[in-house]
Amino acid sequence: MLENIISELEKQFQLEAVDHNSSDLVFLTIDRDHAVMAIDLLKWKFGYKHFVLLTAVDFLEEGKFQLTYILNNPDTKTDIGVRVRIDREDANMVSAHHLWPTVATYQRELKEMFGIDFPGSPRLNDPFILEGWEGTPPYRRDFDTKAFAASFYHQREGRTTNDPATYMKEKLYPNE
Amino acid sequence: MGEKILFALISLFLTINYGFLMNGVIRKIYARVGRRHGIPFYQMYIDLIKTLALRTNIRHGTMFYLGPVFRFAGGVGLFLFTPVVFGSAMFGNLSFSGDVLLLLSFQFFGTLGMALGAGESGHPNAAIGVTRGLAQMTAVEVPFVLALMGVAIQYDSLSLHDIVAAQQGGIMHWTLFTNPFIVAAGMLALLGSFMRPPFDVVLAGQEIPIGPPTEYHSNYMALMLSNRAIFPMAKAILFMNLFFGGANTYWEMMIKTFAVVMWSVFVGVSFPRFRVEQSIRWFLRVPLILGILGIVYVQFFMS
Amino acid sequence: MSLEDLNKKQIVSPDGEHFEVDPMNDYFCQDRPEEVKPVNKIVERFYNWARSESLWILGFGTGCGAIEMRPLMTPRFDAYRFGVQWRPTPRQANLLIVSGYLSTKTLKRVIRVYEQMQNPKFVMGLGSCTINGGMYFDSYNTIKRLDYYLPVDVYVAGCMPRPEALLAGFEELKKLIKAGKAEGANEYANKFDWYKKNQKEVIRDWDMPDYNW
Amino acid sequence: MKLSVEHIAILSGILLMAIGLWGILGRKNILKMIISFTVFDTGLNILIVALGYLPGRTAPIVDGPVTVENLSQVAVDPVPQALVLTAIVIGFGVTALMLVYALKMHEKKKTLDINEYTDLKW
Amino acid sequence: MVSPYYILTIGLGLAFLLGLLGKKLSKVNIAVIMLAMISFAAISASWVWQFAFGNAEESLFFSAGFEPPFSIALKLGFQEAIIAFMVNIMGLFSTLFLWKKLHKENDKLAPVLLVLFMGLNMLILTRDLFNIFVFLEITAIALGGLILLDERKHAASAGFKYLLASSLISAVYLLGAVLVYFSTGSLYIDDLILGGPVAGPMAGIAVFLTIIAIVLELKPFPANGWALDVYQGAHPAIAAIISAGVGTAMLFVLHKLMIISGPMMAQMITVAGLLTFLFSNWLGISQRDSNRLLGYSSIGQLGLIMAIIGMQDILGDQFAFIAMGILLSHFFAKAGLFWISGIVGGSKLESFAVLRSRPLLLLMFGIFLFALSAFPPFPSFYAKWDLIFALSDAKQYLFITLILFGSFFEVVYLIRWFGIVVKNTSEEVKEKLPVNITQIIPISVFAAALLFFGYYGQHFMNVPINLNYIPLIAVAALWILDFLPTWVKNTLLIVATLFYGYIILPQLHDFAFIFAIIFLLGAFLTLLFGYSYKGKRPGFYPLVAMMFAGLILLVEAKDLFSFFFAWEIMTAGSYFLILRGKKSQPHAFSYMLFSFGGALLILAGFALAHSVTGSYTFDALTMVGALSPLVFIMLAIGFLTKTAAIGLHIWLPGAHSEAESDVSPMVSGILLKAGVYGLLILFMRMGHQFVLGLDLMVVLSWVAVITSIGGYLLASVQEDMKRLLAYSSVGQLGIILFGLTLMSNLGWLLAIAGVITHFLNKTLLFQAVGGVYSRTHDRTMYRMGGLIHRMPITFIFVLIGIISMSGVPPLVGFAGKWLSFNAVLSKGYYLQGVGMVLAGAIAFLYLFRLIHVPFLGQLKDHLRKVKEASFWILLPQIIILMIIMAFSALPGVLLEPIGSAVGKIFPTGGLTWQDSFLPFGSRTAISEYGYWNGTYVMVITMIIFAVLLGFQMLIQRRNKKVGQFNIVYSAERPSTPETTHAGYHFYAHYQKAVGFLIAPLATNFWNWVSDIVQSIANQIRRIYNGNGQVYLIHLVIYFLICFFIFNGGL
Repeated sequence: MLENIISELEKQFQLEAVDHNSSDLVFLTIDRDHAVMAIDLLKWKFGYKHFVLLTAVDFLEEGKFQLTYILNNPDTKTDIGVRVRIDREDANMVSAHHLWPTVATYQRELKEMFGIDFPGSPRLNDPFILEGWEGTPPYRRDFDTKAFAASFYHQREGRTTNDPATYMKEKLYPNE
Repeated sequence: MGEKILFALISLFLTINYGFLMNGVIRKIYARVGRRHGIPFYQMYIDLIKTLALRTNIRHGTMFYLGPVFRFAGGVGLFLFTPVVFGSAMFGNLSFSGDVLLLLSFQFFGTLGMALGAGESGHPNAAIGVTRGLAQMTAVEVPFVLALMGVAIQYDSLSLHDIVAAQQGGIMHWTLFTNPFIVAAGMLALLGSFMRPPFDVVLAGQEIPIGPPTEYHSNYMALMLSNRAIFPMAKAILFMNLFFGGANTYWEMMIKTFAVVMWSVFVGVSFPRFRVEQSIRWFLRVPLILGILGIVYVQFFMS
Repeated sequence: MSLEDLNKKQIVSPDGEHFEVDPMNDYFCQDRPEEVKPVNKIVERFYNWARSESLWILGFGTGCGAIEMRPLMTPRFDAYRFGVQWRPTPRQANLLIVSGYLSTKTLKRVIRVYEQMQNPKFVMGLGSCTINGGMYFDSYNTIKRLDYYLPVDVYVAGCMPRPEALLAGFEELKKLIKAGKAEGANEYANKFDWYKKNQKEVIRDWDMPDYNW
Repeated sequence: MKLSVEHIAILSGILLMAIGLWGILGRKNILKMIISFTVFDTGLNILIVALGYLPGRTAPIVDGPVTVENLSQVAVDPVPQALVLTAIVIGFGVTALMLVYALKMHEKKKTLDINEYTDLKW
Repeated sequence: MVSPYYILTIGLGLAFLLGLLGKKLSKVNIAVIMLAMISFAAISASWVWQFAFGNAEESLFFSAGFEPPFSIALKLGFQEAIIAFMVNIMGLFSTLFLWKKLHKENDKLAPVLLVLFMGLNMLILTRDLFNIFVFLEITAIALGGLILLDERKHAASAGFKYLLASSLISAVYLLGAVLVYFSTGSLYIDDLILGGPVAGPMAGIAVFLTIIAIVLELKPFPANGWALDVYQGAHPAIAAIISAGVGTAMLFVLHKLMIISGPMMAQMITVAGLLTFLFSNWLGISQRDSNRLLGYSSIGQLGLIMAIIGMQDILGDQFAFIAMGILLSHFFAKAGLFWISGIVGGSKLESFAVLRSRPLLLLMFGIFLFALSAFPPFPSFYAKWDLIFALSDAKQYLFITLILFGSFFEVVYLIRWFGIVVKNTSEEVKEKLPVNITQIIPISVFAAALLFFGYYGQHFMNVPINLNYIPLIAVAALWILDFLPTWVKNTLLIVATLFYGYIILPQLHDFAFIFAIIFLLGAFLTLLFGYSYKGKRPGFYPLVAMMFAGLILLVEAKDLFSFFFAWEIMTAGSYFLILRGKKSQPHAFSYMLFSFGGALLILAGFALAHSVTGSYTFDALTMVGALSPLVFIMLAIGFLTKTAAIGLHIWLPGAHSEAESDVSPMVSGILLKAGVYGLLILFMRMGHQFVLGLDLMVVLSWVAVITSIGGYLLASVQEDMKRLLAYSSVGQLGIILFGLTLMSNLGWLLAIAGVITHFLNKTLLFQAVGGVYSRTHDRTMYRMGGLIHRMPITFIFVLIGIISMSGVPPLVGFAGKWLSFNAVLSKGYYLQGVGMVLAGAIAFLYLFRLIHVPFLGQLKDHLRKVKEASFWILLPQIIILMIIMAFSALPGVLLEPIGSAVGKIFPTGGLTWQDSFLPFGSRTAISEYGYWNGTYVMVITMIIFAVLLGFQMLIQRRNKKVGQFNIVYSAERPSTPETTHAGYHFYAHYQKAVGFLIAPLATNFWNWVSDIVQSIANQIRRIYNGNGQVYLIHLVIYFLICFFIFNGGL
């Protein structure tokens, strides 16, 4: 079943990778410009009409963000994940909000947390979770949250940090 | 007249305290049903002092400021126009003989004032609560008035004094036994007017926290708490006089009103909440039919 | 609800007159809070007793600690015994429990709610997060100590503190109130500028008046 | 009954009227309708004269044997004939006016079909 | 006396002369024809003068000394003189109107015109059957020529159809005339009369043929398609001649011939006329072309007069008055309307909107339309009254029904037309309509003539007339003074009102007194509001004066006629007033329809009552006997349309809400009381009536209950505050009606007190809302909010208004509640009583909405700079407020006088009043069931309130006024006032619960009725398919049907 869909897709798009996760879940990697077209096709032709989620992973070392769109076909009970790797420096992606209105919300989140731009997506720049955030988006791996917290918030003096393993050992088995 | 005023004040003082204690007891009963200990029975007094003790308050405008005053004045007025104890100079209050219609209409004095005050706060929940209350009231009125009318026809009077007088002479002379239909209609209407579950959608604590009084606090709150002590008492006294033979002593009044209020409490602890349209439809079914039955009964079997 | 709401607006009146509406000044009361001193010592002691015996909590859960407040109403713990009751609106409540970690976004709401409560008002910090950030010590989005932003009367430590601990906290608070030491509201009014400075340092999109009456 | 002159006249008058009426109500061409009208009128006139005819009498013209004195005995009733004369004159006028109308109407629409002139209705 | 032969000579001679003169001397031509027309008019005027004021006697003229049938026999009597005068006046003014046209094409038009009027004159005067034929043909040819000479697009085909039809008809006539001659030996009508009824089978057919031909000439339905086309296709001035001139002459010919017809023929004419009247008015409803519409109307009117001629035996003495009354109205109005149509030029109803640029012309247009609709003070009003009464006396109920329906349909299209012309928003009037003096003069003269005959006509009525003209003179005076600025006129009217009240009030007693006070005080209070308007408000004050004149005449009326007269004056005045609103046209129209329908029912009811008792006083109603349930139902429905009982209420919300701010309180607070007054008179006289053992009062009491519940429910779902108040009026009137139906002392006390409190409350609220509107220019409540901060005084007024209205003690509204309960109990209408209480509870819904949504809640941005309403708006409200407070404190002041008036009708079961210990003469009302002392309740409530307020002020420490957004908003901040204000769809949950009760059943029903009426009309008028031949077939079929009916065939 999924094989048929993959072969159908291969005729039209260049699939960079096909990862069979299980019998009902497969991840396809497609290039940036064609991914949304493929999703469009999956939705209207192959019945993947339920949009499960859109998420991003920061591959700092490779200079890439990997976006993953997970689609579900409720009739065949199969899922297809569409992966797209986009450039980290000029992070932007074709918006898919026209396929499902909810996509816009995911895109807002990615914009706020990763700084990935989706031109044309509605209310993209409205605050989503953070209100009034400035600077590096917090989910980027080059953002140092500890240093930020230490400098930005008023800290209570006298807080110490212990390694849990050694600390618990000392506490529970002081004799050993 | 001076004596009368003095007596009325004494009566008001006693009854308002009784109301506070009763409210405490009601809370206690709610707690016991939930297998809790609940607040102390005197907690209402502490709450009252605390609300009075708040150091600041705000106002949204003149109507907002006057709303609770209207509310409490409505409660006190309703009480003062009601004869509490049959034939008693002490507890006859400021009524001549208690015209039921005056009481029926005077209920809305406070309600209206409060609704306007809440409205001026500019809080949407206040307006929503008021609309719910008014909508439900239109339905509650019908069986209640049917019951009232049944009583008036049966005793040929609208004066509470006469109505009670006609019920003297033993428990079997009470309207409860002479015309159970209208009493049933009236007591079901009472559930609606006491705003306990299942008819408490007006306040709806979790949904439109908490409806009309959302913006009220400190001394406004104190007035409203006091009103909550006197207003249900006045209504309970009205029902007692209409259906349960009135009272010959203050003690009798306390017991009977307690029973009347407890009826709403017992229903209240056992039921979840109706939506507005559900409660409206409910009142326009069973209680309405009972009320009409009562009127028919009065007209064709009693005269 | 966004910052744009507070931009000045050009409005045309029904008669065709043009005028400007400044939401911040026109919709909100701009006054600062004032300290309100007790009137009379003896009366105040009586009042304080009443306040301590009638703690009305605002039903507002800011973090995971809110889950520990529910059992307080159950037969097992039954906080009502101690005169502790829940109110749905800050106007009527006089005790604010900040239940656990507080993100900057929630902090804004907590400040607003706190300021809407009326003068003798008390704050209870619940859980380690309100004391020193707790397990969120390195979070980019939660505050690390509550008392820089609101005058806290009592902290209840733990992660999470159990309901018993909360009950103990109430008892502690009652003692403070009875002793006349729980004057958080007046302290807030007195050190208003300091609190505001701290608040505005972490809330970068300040979109409300300085004091929410 | 013998078919006398007056009967023939009456019948032919009625026949002409019937033909005229048929033409008026049945023909679509305006000119034919006008002609039918004249036929109808003629029939009517014949009918009137025939009805006024008294057998054996002469025309009511005071000339020769007919004098003013014996007019009522010798001549037929002059009134119907006078009426018919007037009616013929008037009929002439009407027919003329109708023809002018036909002309005008034709100028406007270039047709003489009565069915085409139904712009005003309802 | 001038011999009529001069007319013949002048006409023919000058016509030939004109033909000879030709084109060359056009100036002379016009002078000649004008002279001729003037001489016609002068000659006939001299006859009328001599008959009316001299001692002229009827005289006969025979041409050339011969006796008929050899001569042209003319008879000149008073009738002939008048009709000839009318026709000649028509000729004169037509010529004047056509002045310009004549100037252009005189050589053709002028002689034809001259011949036409000569022919008409002769038609009227001649007594010879054959001459009638000759002149019929002459007029037909002349008319045909006139139509042809006009270069309009469809004139030729229309004229041809006309010619076809008239030729056929005259052939029939000729045959008939000749047959008459053969069977009787004479053509002279008077010989035929002298010879008695024409005998013999041949003679019967002969008479039938002659008369049916004239009937056909008068365009009976449905054989009248040709005439409609002529009206539409011909030049309006020629159409005017056909309608007013030729029509009048033909009617007179018919009248002349009636003497030779038998009763059967007369009945046939009557039926034919009435059917024509009914159907052509009915078909007129869906007509959109102005000239054709006028054609339908003309045919209808001619049909009515034809029927009247047919009924002359039934009508007896009043025949001449009735026929002339309707004929004159038709004559002047139709000619005037066709002329106006000629000036306007367009043929769509909407194109008459250009008249707005010429107020005088518009006024005359209105006069013509209302004269046709039989409104007072036009002759048709008096004639129709007499007609209906005479028919009722003769028990011709079917005829009455036909006439009433026909009149109603007529009003439908006439008033709709008026509304479109006055208030059509789609049609913008840009430039002034060009008119010239020769066109204006005829129209103005005819309009003035209508008014003159309106005044003059009533003296011939069969009714003792005792109308009070003083208020009407005030109306006329205000028309004349209309150029003055508003404040002057306002002051004048107020002074006039007060002065009139000073004169009239001492003469009135009991209910009339109470209602007069309401009307006069109402006029005063609502007029005070008028000072807030700037500019001239052209036309406003005469109309206000007209409405109040109607109202005050209503209470002054002592007999049926004065009552009905006042009723119609008031209806017309209020219609115009409502029509002044910006978008009120459709609503004013439906108001007029319901009012007029109701008025017709009232008229019929009065006529029925009169036919039994023969009396014209109100007491006639008490002795109607077996017919009384019917009379009761008709009158009750008639009055209930005014009080907007449920089912008949659909006009009210729109009419009251779309009217101007100061008109709304007039029509809502005051005008509705006229209906109540009518009901009061009805109930007082007729009391309980039974149909099939069912007490109609019980039925009405249920109607009242449903009305008030329905009105209040509908009020509670409105978004528009004036609409809300309007629906509230529906409900309140239901309560008043309920009080009346109780037919007991307390019930009537309730009703009258309700009338007064409703007047006060509704005037107060409408004025307050008007004040809000004057500042916000908006009536939609949810778009406002928080106005208490900007308009606190208005807020207080609304507050007092709603508390008083909702019946919450201590204000006076509680009196109504208390009385209603007591009255219900003592009467035993328990279930209705519960309905009333339900209504009272629902009243809280809309009243709270009215005060909450605009005044409380969030102040909207665009209202931040709104100012308090102006002083002149507030002043009347202050007065009302003081009255309400006074009545609240001392309800005895209000109730005791009413009680004494009611006590005269229901001596038992009233309130007793007991002195109390309180000051200011406060007294306690004691009923059978309970007691009430307003002062006591008020004083105690105020003391409690004051004490508690003092307490609150004492214990608070820091009280801070905060901003509108300083609210608890679930820890959030409101973003805009609009999204924070709860106001739209306020009682959504309530609608969910009981919404099925307010399904628009009544509206749907009336829409359905109107659809049915219109679609039937549309279907029927398809028979006029425009084909001349088909029209001829109609004629033949009509002829045949009549023939068979007449000869007992079929």
